[in-house]
Amino acid sequence: ADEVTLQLKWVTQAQFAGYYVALEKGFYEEEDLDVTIKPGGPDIAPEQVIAGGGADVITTWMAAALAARERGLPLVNIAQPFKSGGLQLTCLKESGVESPEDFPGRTLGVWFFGNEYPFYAWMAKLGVPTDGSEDGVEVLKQAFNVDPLLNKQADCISVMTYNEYGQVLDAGISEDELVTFNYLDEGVGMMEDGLYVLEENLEDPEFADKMVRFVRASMKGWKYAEENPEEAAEIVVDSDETGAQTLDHQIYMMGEVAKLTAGSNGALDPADFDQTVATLLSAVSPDNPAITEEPGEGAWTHAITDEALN
Amino acid sequence: MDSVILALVVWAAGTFVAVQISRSPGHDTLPARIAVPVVFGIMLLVMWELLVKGLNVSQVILPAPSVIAATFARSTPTLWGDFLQTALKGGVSGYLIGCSAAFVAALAIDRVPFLQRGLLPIGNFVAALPIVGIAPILVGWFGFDWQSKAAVVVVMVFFPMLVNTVQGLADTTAMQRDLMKTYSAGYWQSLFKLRLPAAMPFIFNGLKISTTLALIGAIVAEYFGSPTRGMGFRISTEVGRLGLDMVWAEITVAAIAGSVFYGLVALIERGVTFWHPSQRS
Amino acid sequence: MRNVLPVLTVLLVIVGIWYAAAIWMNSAWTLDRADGPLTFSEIVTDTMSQDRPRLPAPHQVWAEFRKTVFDTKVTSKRSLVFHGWITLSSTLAGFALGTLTGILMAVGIVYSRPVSMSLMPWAIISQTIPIVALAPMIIVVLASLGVDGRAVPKAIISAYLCYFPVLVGMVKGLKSPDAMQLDLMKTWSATGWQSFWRLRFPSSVPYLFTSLKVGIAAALVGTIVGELPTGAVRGLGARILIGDQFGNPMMIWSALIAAAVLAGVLVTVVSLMQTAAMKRMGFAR
Amino acid sequence: MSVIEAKKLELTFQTNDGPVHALADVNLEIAKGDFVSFIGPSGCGKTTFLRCIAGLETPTGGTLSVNGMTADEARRSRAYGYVFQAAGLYPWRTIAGNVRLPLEIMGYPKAELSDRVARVLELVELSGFEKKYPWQLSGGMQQRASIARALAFDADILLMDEPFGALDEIVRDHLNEQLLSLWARTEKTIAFVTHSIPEAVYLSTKIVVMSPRPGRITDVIDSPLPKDRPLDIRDSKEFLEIAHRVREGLRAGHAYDE
Amino acid sequence: MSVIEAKKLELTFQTNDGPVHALADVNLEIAKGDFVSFIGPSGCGKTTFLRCIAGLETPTGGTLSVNGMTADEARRSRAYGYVFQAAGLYPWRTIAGNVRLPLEIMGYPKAELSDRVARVLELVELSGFEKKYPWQLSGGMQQRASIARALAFDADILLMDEPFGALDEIVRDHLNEQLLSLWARTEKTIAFVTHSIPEAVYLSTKIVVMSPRPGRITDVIDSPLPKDRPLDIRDSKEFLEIAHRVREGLRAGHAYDE
Ligand SMILES: Nc1ncnc2c1ncn2[C@@H]1O[C@H](COP(=O)(O)OP(=O)(O)OP(=O)(O)O)[C@@H](O)[C@H]1O
Ligand SMILES: Nc1ncnc2c1ncn2[C@@H]1O[C@H](COP(=O)(O)OP(=O)(O)OP(=O)(O)O)[C@@H](O)[C@H]1O
Ligand SMILES: Cc1ncc(C[n+]2csc(CCO)c2C)c(N)n1
Ligand SMILES: [Mg+2]
Ligand SMILES: [Mg+2]
Repeated sequence: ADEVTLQLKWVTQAQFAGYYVALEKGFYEEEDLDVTIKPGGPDIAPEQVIAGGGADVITTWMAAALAARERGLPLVNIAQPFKSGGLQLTCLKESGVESPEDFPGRTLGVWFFGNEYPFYAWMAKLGVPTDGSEDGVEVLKQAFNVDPLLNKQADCISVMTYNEYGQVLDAGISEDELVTFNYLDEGVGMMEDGLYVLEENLEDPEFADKMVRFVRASMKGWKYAEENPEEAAEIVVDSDETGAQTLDHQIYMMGEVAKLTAGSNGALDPADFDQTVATLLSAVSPDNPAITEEPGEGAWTHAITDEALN
Repeated sequence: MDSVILALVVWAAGTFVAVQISRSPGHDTLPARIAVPVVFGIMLLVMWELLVKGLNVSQVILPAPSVIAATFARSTPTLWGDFLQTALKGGVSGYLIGCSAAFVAALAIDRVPFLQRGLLPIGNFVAALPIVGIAPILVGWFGFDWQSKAAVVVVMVFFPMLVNTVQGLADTTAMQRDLMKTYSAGYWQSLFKLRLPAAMPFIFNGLKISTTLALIGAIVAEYFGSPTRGMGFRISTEVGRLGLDMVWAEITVAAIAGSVFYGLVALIERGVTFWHPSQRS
Repeated sequence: MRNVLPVLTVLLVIVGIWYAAAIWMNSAWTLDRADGPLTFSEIVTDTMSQDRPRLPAPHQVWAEFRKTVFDTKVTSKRSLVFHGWITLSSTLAGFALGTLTGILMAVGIVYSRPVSMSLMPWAIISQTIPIVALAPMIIVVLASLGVDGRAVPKAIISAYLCYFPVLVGMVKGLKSPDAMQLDLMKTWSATGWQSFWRLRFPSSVPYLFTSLKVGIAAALVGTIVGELPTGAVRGLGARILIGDQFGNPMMIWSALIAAAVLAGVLVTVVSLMQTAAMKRMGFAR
Repeated sequence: MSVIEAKKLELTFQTNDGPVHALADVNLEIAKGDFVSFIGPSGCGKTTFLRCIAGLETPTGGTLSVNGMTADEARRSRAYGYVFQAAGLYPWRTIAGNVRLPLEIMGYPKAELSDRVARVLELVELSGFEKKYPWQLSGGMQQRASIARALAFDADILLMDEPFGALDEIVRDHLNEQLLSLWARTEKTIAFVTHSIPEAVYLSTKIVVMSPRPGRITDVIDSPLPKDRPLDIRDSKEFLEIAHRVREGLRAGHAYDE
Repeated sequence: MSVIEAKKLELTFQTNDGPVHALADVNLEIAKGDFVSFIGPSGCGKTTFLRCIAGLETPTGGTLSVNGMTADEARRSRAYGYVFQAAGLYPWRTIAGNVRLPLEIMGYPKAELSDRVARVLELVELSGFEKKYPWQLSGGMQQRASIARALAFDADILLMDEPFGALDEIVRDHLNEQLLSLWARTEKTIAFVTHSIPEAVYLSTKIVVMSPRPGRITDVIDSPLPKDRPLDIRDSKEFLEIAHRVREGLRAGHAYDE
């Protein structure tokens, strides 16, 4: 069997259910692949891992991948299982935020580590300064949990529909106590989890062939997970070596993730790519530029999906 | 390959120079004591530069020193701001609070042997608590700004400082204590005239250990939430953006700040404990 | 043994303060969520049993600790013993590596002036570099060198924190023989090897053990730190991270308690070894 | 008037090897103004007895009164100056600082301090070394500084444990003379431990010979020598006679002469 | 045949206060089998001179030859036994272990070790204490153990720096006798530092009187006493004459007698 190593962007959870399902269900094996899934974590930049040769293929957000590309690491999108994005900014109603116009003077929690580009693009689009000045917003580097909102240390925090948003609800705050902004709805949505490889590797036909089989099996996994969310969640919980994940939460997550993967057969829609690029370029934020110029043709390819999905 | 050979040559040359200086008659002078590590450091940097360039190591894995230096020069305002936020506001304030609290606690404990026997063993456990576990909790309690970083630093430096101070206060010889007894000296008299001076080498040991802990603590705490400035914030953010040159520029700041901080305390130590055999070479 | 009573007393006081702090810190949430005014006892009851307390009460942590330590099979990944073992094995590997490095460097520093002059300042500088910044790079570099898996990088990170106290202690220890003891060796025209094994090493033993105690605690901290960027997969560090990400404070606290217990056990083991060695060497009085 | 009075004094150290009888059935009376030397083989309890007098050690039997009080009360009333067997200077204080230390603790008026320090340093011939630190002095000079420290304040009772052990004969003779004249001048009561027979005989009004296992007093010799003692008194017949008696007493405490 | 020969020997320590002339223009010849005592006020360079002979200190001027070699070569050929001013036993070794240490280092055959150790411990009357650790012994016993350690191996030259300083007169006398008989038996060359005039005179064939600032030799006295010396030789006229001469020489090195 051919060996493939996949580096995830974050810890083992239903966000990556498709891959775990494909592994557990033997879809990879059917394609004669021996796949190793490396969970991520704080401090793990998948882009850096693939550059160091620690992985053959990674999942990451498109903005981060394009940023890496502009910094000289030629990443290529070979598949896009997530059709839409789950990134949101959620605010406590009692803080008085009702629309983006209310942001100035507020404290907003933001994820960094390559996840901050959508936020800065949005603020640039709104024309709200982020340097903590009078009419701007106060930005907090938010860690991994939703405590800042519960503790009222921030007026709004970043959440994923499939994870932190559920945690906020679980903590006992009802939906009508919240005001939530979806980045897609605000017109600054960007492509989230896609599969990326190094450009030079793709030139090797053998590697390309491996990727074809990998994407085919992965998408099979994703579709299986969408149809069997409870089983998928169970597989994820079983695959989690920390033993800390709860089935309930993973089932919730799987349900929400399924909404994001639903529209994708795995092939990147060039329009989505262009839209992400356009958003990034339309709102180049001076201190946080993801990209400053068109990434060019090489940033994505249908070569793999075309073959995998025919 | 050439650059690997060149690196080896640099290594040989650097070693030779360092050995020559340290064997020279003036090896005990201050310039020599500075020159040797500097030569050693420069040698490492040159080898690093050569190897990274020669072996085509990706800049997103390990940038060359020249690139780091350029970034450092270009970003001094940012670096300075981060330094103020983390090292001065978080680190130094936490250091001062933590060390003085530990000092006062040591004096209190010292009067009550029961407390000493109960608290010190527990101190060993607490000292082994990983900051990565404590930091998120303290950020939750004290907020995102430097106060929570200072709190992490306080927790980190408290026990090393406490243990050293308590140990130091006990480090008098029987004869020195007997002398105080024959004078029928009171508690405070023997504290100020005997036990505190005798404890100084230990206290400074604690203070020195705490300098590096303070800086590291303040930086790590920023991983668990921070404003958009600070050395830890910059490092964690830039790793995610593959800005490894900036990461190393911050590491350089940390190394310089840490060494200066340590050196400063060591300098004060030299002045205060000039009488101790370890300070008389 | 005579320490038992004081230690228990101090523990009791800590638990008392802990309870008080839990009430104080968790009451904000209680009051925030309340529909009407609450009596004090209602507040106390609520603060003792929140799902996401700011500070979990000791019995909540204990319940989680008991569940994951005693009521779960140790081979299960839900067992804290299992994760403690993962952390322990990396700690021991890192400790061995760090101790060895520390001792070798100390020998170099004591025996060679060039080594001492060039290495010592850099050893200090190495400790001013935040390990969390280096950790991801260590992993990536190791991976690109073909070293895969989590054990080696974790051990290296752990050794990075552990070697320094050992180095400092051993330098002190190897330099502890006084001038007369060294001169005596000289009058016998002992070789470097002989005076190392018969003088410098034995006199460094008390220092060695003292620094080993610090070193093993540092190695444990290093391992847990190393468990975050190595993919937070197993071990106490991973539990802390996941507990944090999924808002489960009891999980964080019980992992912290487990780390403290582990540290206590390790330090005690080194202490026992120290007592035995000192007795054998006649240092005991 | 008796300043120090020990009756059936006993001190047993409990060690892991079993009890060590450091002092057993020690009876001694020291009058005001006496100069008492203690002599005896190593380990016979000389230091222990001095420490009992100073209230640094608690006897396990018998009674000990100092100035009519218990030893501990006497210690609290600052009745003693103690010179330890080793110099024991505080390394972080200069020589002058070390000598000043007891004065500071006992609250002597500020104005007096430097005068007193200068005077006693003069006495032990250390003028000019005020600003040096202990480790900058030879062993003998350190010992002299520690003597100066005990003389700086006005204690009625001076306890000296082999103060001149580390000094050569000439310096020793000189300091012996100085000590005698100080004693004559101030009427202090002095208890003095030494290993040197001539020194004991030369200095004392009373010589206490001790013997070990258990530590006890085997002989108390009242010296017939006059108070005024030039150095060459050491060649006198009386002197040699006393010395001989001391030597015999000492020898009895050793194994190999029987 | 001269074993040790110093010509215009000079040693200056460089300190931050400026140079200290520990030895200046020292000329001395020691023949094989000599027993040479060094006496002089504290700080006159006795220890320093012994250390030069042992190759532990490098003279800054003049020449020094030992057995026809440099001091350092002699040290390498293991010509010396050195007894330091303080006992300096290794605390992690028993008394027997301490005495055995130099034998191990010099590679004496295993079979011989325990015999030799037993013999020298017997000599200094420490039989029965083989298994004790240094801190379980009194100061005097430790000093004797350190003497035994220097005697355990066959060094031609024995350098002893105030070996009996911490002992009382009786033990001292006894060890003096023992040392003399050992010396007579083995024909070792012995260099011996002491503060005691009678000891120097009693033991030596040659007495070297030194004086400080700069450290130099002021007198070298060849003793007319016979090799066989009972303890009461100390009352003989010759003895007292030499003692007087030494005392005068010593006094000249001190300030307060002029
Ligand atoms: N703290 C102690 N614990 C146990 N034994 C002790 C202690 N102090 C002294 N001894 C023992 O008591 C005895 C008397 O000791 P002391 O120090 O009084 O002797 P000394 O006459 O002063 O001897 P030296 O001339 O060597 O100073 C010795 O046998 C000694 O071992
Ligand atoms: N390492 C050193 N550095 C500087 N000065 C030194 C050193 N060792 C000795 N001296 C000085 O050299 C002089 C001679 O010292 P030495 O130890 O030889 O005296 P000594 O005759 O043995 O005295 P004592 O009778 O006190 O042992 C002294 O003035 C001393 O201060
Ligand atoms: C250091 C770091 N901080 C935050 C995120 C945010 N983030 C992006 S995707 C995702 C999964 C949602 O459950 C999360 C938490 C991250 N990846 N790394
Ligand atoms: Mg004594
Ligand atoms: Mg000397």
